[in-house]
Amino acid sequence: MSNYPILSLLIFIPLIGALFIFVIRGEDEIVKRNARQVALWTSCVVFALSLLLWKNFDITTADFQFVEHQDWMPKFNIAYHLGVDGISVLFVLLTTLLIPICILASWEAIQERVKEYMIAFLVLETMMIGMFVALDIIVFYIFFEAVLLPMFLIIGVWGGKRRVYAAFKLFLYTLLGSVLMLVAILAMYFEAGTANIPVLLTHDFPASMQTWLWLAFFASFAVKVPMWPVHTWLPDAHVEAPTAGSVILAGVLLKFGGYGFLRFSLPMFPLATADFTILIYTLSVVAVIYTSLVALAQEDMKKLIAYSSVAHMGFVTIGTFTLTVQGIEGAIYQMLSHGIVSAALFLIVGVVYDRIHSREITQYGGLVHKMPAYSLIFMVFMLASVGLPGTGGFVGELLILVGAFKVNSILAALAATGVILSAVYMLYLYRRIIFGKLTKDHLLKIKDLNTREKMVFAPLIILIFWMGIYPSSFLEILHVSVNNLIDRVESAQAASAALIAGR
Amino acid sequence: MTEVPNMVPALPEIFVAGVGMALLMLGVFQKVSDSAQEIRTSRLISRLGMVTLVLAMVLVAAVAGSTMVTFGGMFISDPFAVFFKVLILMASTLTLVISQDYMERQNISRFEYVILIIFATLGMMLMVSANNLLSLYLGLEMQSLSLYVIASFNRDDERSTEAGLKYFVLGAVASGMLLYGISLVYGFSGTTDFKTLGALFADSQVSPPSIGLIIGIIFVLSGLSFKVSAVPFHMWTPDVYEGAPTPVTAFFSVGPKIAAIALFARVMVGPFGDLVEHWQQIIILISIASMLVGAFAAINQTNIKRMMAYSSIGHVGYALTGLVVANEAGVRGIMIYMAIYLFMNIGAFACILTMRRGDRMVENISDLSGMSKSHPMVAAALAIFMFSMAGLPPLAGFFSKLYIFLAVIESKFYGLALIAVLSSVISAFYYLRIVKVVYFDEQGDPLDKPINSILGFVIAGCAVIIVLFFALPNVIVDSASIAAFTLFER
Amino acid sequence: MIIQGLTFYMFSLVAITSALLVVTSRNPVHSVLFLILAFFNVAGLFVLLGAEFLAMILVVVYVGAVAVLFMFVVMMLDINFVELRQGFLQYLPYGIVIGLVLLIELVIVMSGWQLSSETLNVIASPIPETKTNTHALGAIIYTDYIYSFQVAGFILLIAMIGAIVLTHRKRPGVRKQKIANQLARKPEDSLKIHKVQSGKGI
Amino acid sequence: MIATAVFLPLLASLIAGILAFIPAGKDKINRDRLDRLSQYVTCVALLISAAFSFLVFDDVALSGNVQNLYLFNWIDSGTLNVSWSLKVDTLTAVMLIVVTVVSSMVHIYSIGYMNHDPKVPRFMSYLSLFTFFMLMLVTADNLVQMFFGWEGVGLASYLLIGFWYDKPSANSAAIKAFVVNRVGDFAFMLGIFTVYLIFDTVSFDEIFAAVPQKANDTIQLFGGDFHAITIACLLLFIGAMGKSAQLGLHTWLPDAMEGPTHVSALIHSATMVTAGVFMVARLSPLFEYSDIALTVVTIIGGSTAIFAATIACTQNDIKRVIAYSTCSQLGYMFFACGVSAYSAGIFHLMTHGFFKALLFLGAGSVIHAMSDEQDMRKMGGLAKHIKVTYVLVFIGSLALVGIWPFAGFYSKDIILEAAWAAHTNAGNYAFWMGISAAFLTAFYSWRLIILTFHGNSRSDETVLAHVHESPKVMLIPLIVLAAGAGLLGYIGYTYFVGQDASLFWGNSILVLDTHTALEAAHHAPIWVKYLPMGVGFGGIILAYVLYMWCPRLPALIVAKIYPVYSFIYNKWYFDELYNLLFVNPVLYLGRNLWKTGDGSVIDGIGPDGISAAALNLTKRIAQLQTGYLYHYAFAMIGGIIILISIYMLGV
Amino acid sequence: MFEVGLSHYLVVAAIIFSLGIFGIFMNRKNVIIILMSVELMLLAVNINLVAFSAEHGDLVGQIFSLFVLTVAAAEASIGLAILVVFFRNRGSIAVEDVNIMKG
Repeated sequence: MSNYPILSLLIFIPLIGALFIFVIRGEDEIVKRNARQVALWTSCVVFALSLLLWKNFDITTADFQFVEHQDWMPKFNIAYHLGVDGISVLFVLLTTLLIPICILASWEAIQERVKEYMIAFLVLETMMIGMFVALDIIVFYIFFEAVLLPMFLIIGVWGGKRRVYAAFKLFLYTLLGSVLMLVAILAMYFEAGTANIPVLLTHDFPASMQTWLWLAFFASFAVKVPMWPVHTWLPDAHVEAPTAGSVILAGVLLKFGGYGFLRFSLPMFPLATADFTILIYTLSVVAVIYTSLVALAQEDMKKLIAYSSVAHMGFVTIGTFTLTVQGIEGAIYQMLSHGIVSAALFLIVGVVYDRIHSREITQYGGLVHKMPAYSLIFMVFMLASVGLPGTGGFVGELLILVGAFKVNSILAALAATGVILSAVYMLYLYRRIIFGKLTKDHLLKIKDLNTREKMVFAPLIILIFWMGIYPSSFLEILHVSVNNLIDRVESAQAASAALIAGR
Repeated sequence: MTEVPNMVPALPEIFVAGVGMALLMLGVFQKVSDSAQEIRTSRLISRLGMVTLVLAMVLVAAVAGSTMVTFGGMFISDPFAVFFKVLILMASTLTLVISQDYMERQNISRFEYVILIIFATLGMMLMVSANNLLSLYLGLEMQSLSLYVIASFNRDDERSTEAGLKYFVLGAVASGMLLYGISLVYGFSGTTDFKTLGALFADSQVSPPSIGLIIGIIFVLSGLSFKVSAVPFHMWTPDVYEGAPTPVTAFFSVGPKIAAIALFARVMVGPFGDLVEHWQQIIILISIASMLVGAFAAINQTNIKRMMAYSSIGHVGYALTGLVVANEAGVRGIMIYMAIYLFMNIGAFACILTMRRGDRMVENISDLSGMSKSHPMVAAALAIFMFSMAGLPPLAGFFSKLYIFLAVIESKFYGLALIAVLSSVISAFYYLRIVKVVYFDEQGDPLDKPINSILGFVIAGCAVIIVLFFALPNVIVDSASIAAFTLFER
Repeated sequence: MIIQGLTFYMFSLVAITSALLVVTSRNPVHSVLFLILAFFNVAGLFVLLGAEFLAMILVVVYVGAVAVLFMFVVMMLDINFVELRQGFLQYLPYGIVIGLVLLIELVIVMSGWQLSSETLNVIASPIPETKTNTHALGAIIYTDYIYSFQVAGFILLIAMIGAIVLTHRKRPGVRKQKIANQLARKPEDSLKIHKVQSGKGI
Repeated sequence: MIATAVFLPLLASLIAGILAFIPAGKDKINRDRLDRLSQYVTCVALLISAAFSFLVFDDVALSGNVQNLYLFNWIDSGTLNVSWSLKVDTLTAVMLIVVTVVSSMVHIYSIGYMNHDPKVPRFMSYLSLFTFFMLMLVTADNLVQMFFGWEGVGLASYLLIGFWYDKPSANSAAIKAFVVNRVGDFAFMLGIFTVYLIFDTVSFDEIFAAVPQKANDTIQLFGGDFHAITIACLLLFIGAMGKSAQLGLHTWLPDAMEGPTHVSALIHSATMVTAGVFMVARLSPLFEYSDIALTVVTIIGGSTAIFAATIACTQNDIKRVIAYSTCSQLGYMFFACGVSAYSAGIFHLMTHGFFKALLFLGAGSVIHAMSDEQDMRKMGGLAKHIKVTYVLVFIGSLALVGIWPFAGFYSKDIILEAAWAAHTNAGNYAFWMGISAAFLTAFYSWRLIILTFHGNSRSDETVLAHVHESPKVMLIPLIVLAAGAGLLGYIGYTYFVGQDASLFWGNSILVLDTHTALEAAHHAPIWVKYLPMGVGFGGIILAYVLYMWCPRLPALIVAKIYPVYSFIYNKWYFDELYNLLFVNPVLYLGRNLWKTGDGSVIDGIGPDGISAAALNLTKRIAQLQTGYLYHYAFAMIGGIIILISIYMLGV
Repeated sequence: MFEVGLSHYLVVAAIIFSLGIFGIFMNRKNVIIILMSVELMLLAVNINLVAFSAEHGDLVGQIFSLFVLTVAAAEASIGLAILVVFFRNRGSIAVEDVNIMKG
């Protein structure tokens, strides 16, 4: 493996970019232009670097790769420790991909405080990448929670009418979850005597402790995912956030929860995981059905997509806790594809929002007459969201449901109803916005996508078909790590069962 | 004749005392026939005062390193004291730095202010070096009396004098209680010396201490709680913070608090360290109550100084959780906490000091609206301070809480830790509210520009420290570790 | 012994009663006077305990200075005290309950006082048998307790500065005697010699 | 060759799709050129594809060279290995022919039919895309890939039904089609999972190889123990029901008539709706091992046949009549499969594909002629205006009714005979239902012909003035299809169900030796053989009586049996029932869960409730701060007293 | 009964201390009374200290008491000074008037 500190570069290049933007001075217009350019190029460089990560990734080992280790707080045995394995590497790529897209999507939509906006996004990128690559649990927590800062500002400063409510709800909700996790992290730290994640992954925590730790982590991740019934921050946050904010929120932030379950809850607390699986299943199934129904009743496009995100993430949690290869790989895959699909859907909403400044579904109708390209792209992602075979959405859903079916057929059947409902609400949405006669006056002059917007969507479209038709290029990365994870959980559970049996 | 006591450990204090008196003389003999001269005098004294305090810091550093006891056991200089003295001197220096401009604008720029700050600082230094209940009491009173005066320093202002009056009356009650406690401790143990007391209770497991002694400790503890403004002895805090001149409030929120916390820690883990199971419950109660009151009461405040008062109550609650565990890790947590708290608070108050409109100071939270447009840098710094106080990584405020929680959880006080983190969520709400007003709200009447450059410098400095703490945490952590270690050395 | 007992009870009874009257009397002037009375009686208790010097200080410093200071302020501020009495009775029961609880707790603690044996070993400055109280205090206060003594001095200095800072006002229009000016005054400054011609007037 | 046949339509679709996005400017000629180009590209591609299909058919079905073309890996996770590969055996080859031929005819037809439509390239793109997905479906070598095609055709049908997106009814119909299909797909997916759970693979060949060993396995699913293969078959069959519009999941099909007529010809007669039958036939090795599943298939098929036929008798929309007829005919195919006469089912599938496409396209011609009028009550007397169409529709109807020597005679009769010959209760039920349905089929077919082409015109003058015969480009496909409808039965009989059947089908269809219905069908008594045609003639005569000779009679009968009539006319109230059971509750629930569940309960108790409580608490705590010194002192003293008391009482 | 021990003094001190506290929070009249109550508290402390000193035979108590007296005097002067400036601003020293700031 290369000796470059590639992960550190990924983390710090955006920060350097942010610093550059910070020192930009001069006339308003020039500042704006330079800030945008710097942000875009910085994030593109990061993306290019992250491709190196992909290229050099060794799919034959479950060990952490590109590891960096630097003493940080030696007194506490807390270190700046980074690395990726099959589970996390793709999330890094997802992040680095979405940030340039977000910046491009905000090119014209954001006209106020452009400098601060770009800084916020670059800082956000740093935090998100850091979270996925951290191998020290304290470092992980720092990145995990620090994400809230830029996100809070992005929603609050550049958001819609009820942005304050939404920003606070997002912030306090997620903070509440994560501080409980902090307590658990510290308890683990003292129990295991280290903050090193690879070591923690193999540490056997006492069964009773696992229960509490699991619950604390659950509090944090469930809010992030978000699982029913702690999902209500999401629609509000999505609706009020600027387009790019929603993209990141849906595209990456929600994955924190799923990633957290995979990285921590499952391997570190296998016994508690076994105990709580049924809880997760119940909540997830409720989430899938409940939020799908709720999505159906929405009048605001972003809210609808937000609720659909909850439903889709419900699949992810189901898949994660099936503890089958298909379930977990499906969950990761679903997160990746959802990251792209939901990001694209929010961008799609953003396109018309930029033109009409309304997200009310009733304000639209018949857009296909004026915006054929837009309609096509919307169609593609709508279908991907519905999980049509051939798109990325299908592969994840299929794998999750296969995994779930192996474990519990009723669960799979109930979850699969979400497949029907998602078709209903997405098609219904599409019909109300795109189809029909173009009768509304304010829509008569609406313009189709411009080149910049097409550039934004192009990579996403390519990716979503790629993921649907040749998923192996992503799945192969997962295999070894996922198998390793399952082995770990199963051996721990078996050992405990043997212990009980032997008693 | 008894020999002359060793003065070396107390050199910084002696220096400060001497220079303080010299400056007093210098000030008195300046010609002050009109206000311009008065301002000139106060500027001179203020600058000299800053120099004095910085030199004192150098002296403190010079005597650092070992544990020395002098003046018949009354005075101790150990790394613990040194650590806190540095913080206190920084707090005082920064206070003087940010005061001058404000005092001149308010027409209360008088050199006595500087003198009183210096003497208050001296009192605080004595407090952290106290090694006897008597020196404890005298240091405390020296500090308090100065503070009573500077609280009502704006003597023509109703609110300032009311603040002074409230602070004084309640402070007097508190020192009465403290004294009563001291008298009980003395009566039931026969000594006031910390070392002797510590030795006396070393085998408290064998012979349980008499109830009168514990009641005495509770009285002492209450008196100290007043000084750190812990619930239920906090009631003065919001009113005094609101009424006192803003730089004074800034000083109140850091200097005396740091000194009192230091004293608190020294008294509780030093002489009474072995009685921990007797007072632990009480500290737990106090710290929980402080955290909760600090979190809840601040939410609805409209005056930013008042909000900061409640915030400081909350912070004290967190710091005291470190005392609950009464071990090295806990004390280290407290020390780091207070160090970071110093910069957050001074920075925040420096931001508040920039709030002028039409050449009048404003202090309502709503007045901050639109600050992000008129003063983008100050706004950014204020947001940083607020996020940091809310305890969000990667800002320093997170680490301060982290070290405390590390200690608390290491000792398995999970319930306490839970309450602490939950109240931090609640308190995050009002910190965020400031950020919200600054960044999200529509701009009202713009605040005056430009801000005082010295103020800007302080703000920037504090912000940089807060933001970059994560890069070099070991500077503070290591010295705190050493200091905490020596405190437990018997 | 009995006399000692009787004196104790007399002093303490009067002290307690006057303390009660300090807090309850209508007129602040009366309060001050009762305070003085309480001080006197406590001084008596001090004498009983063998702390003659402190008894003297109490009378001289407290009665002579502090209480008189109080009296000054009371008279100076000249407040109308009659109408401020409202609401007192309303809170009285709570106050009495709280006061009584505290009192009971303290009394329980105090009456159960015992000196543990090891405590005796830690006496820092034993009362010498041979010297008078004042002499004994004087012997250690400038030596062992020099530190405290100096600090106490600073406290008094601060009190002085504080009091002056707060209350001292420059009053325009108030003529002050400036001795230096008086001394430096020369005849030329104030005297002007006119040659008055007779018969013309000035 | 196979790959070309399958992927050429996709390529054509993409090209047409790109053409749709080339800005033509204001110039109408430009636009026309692009339209033509897209039509030629797709038609040529389809014709090539069809030609290749014949080659493949020759190679595979006639020469017995079963092919399996591995393309590349698709999904690979644990033991779930799914690849993209094309499997062609006889069954597939037959389907390839049906699909590509009908599809290319429809493509050509649409050159004329869609002449005036502004979105031609888009339409052609959709059509080709549909064909591609259909080909993927039939060439799938595993269940997941089949599902890909399965959902893909659903998508394409959604697009095509909703092609006229200005019409709200078209949009609704499109959504309905997609969603109802999804309900079926839901079960299909569960079926796939069950199969995977049983066999640990989804590849057809591996499954079929493993079936005998697992024939008696049980599996625990949905909280109970089931015969593994039965439950898998039933789930898969529900999927088939959805796609093939069988009783219960049929409601989308009539509504789907909102799309362009030839779309219906393609999707709703010849190809997509038959996917279910194809699937059952393809999975015959699985279904054979589950008698229960076969019985269910039989009963559902028989019921659908009669159910749809009754409704067809009462409908007035020309396309809906044909749509219900399709539904009914699909029932025949299913009960054919149900009695293990898969080959008969496929045979009927093929013949039906041709004559039903013919009927649809004929109806399209009629509608085209009538300026988009679809209601038969406003037609009449068209025979003299559009003679060719009339003749072709007549041929199609004869084939549908099963009059010798048209294709339907061969295929339908063998199905009914097989049903009779099965000698099971279900078989008998299906037989009698089939006979009744045959009678009704004849009745409604002739009702359609009479109402449309005979009698006096009931349309208004302006429409009548425009009535014209369709252009050649529309008629040629009709003629080709008519040829198929006329001849295929005779040609195919021996291969599909006759002496050469076993050789012809090879391994592509499995029938256990114990299931002898098809064999026995050839030896059915004479009345069984002639009964279908007999009732067919009966139905025709009845239609003549009611609509030609005594036109007042229908109204009288309707009045007499009004409740029954309205029940049937309203499609047995299925839509209303579903609205009541599913649609309305879902909408109601959605709204209430949102407003009440999320808004009042979760937020009310959760974040909003907590924050309100916190604010309340805040106010109270702030109220404690009265500003009065004595209260502050009281708090301090109270505090210390409490601390002391705690200690004293606690110790 | 007439055997006067340490406890007696302590009880007297406790009573005076309680009276002082009672006076502080029951006072509605004026702030001066509160200051006097504080003096009462300190007086009680002094009694305690002196009594303990006598009991222990240790001068520390008396020294302490001495400093307490000193500080108390300083405190009184500061307190009265503050009171005076307050009175100048407000024209009243009624305890109930000391409440501009609250909440």
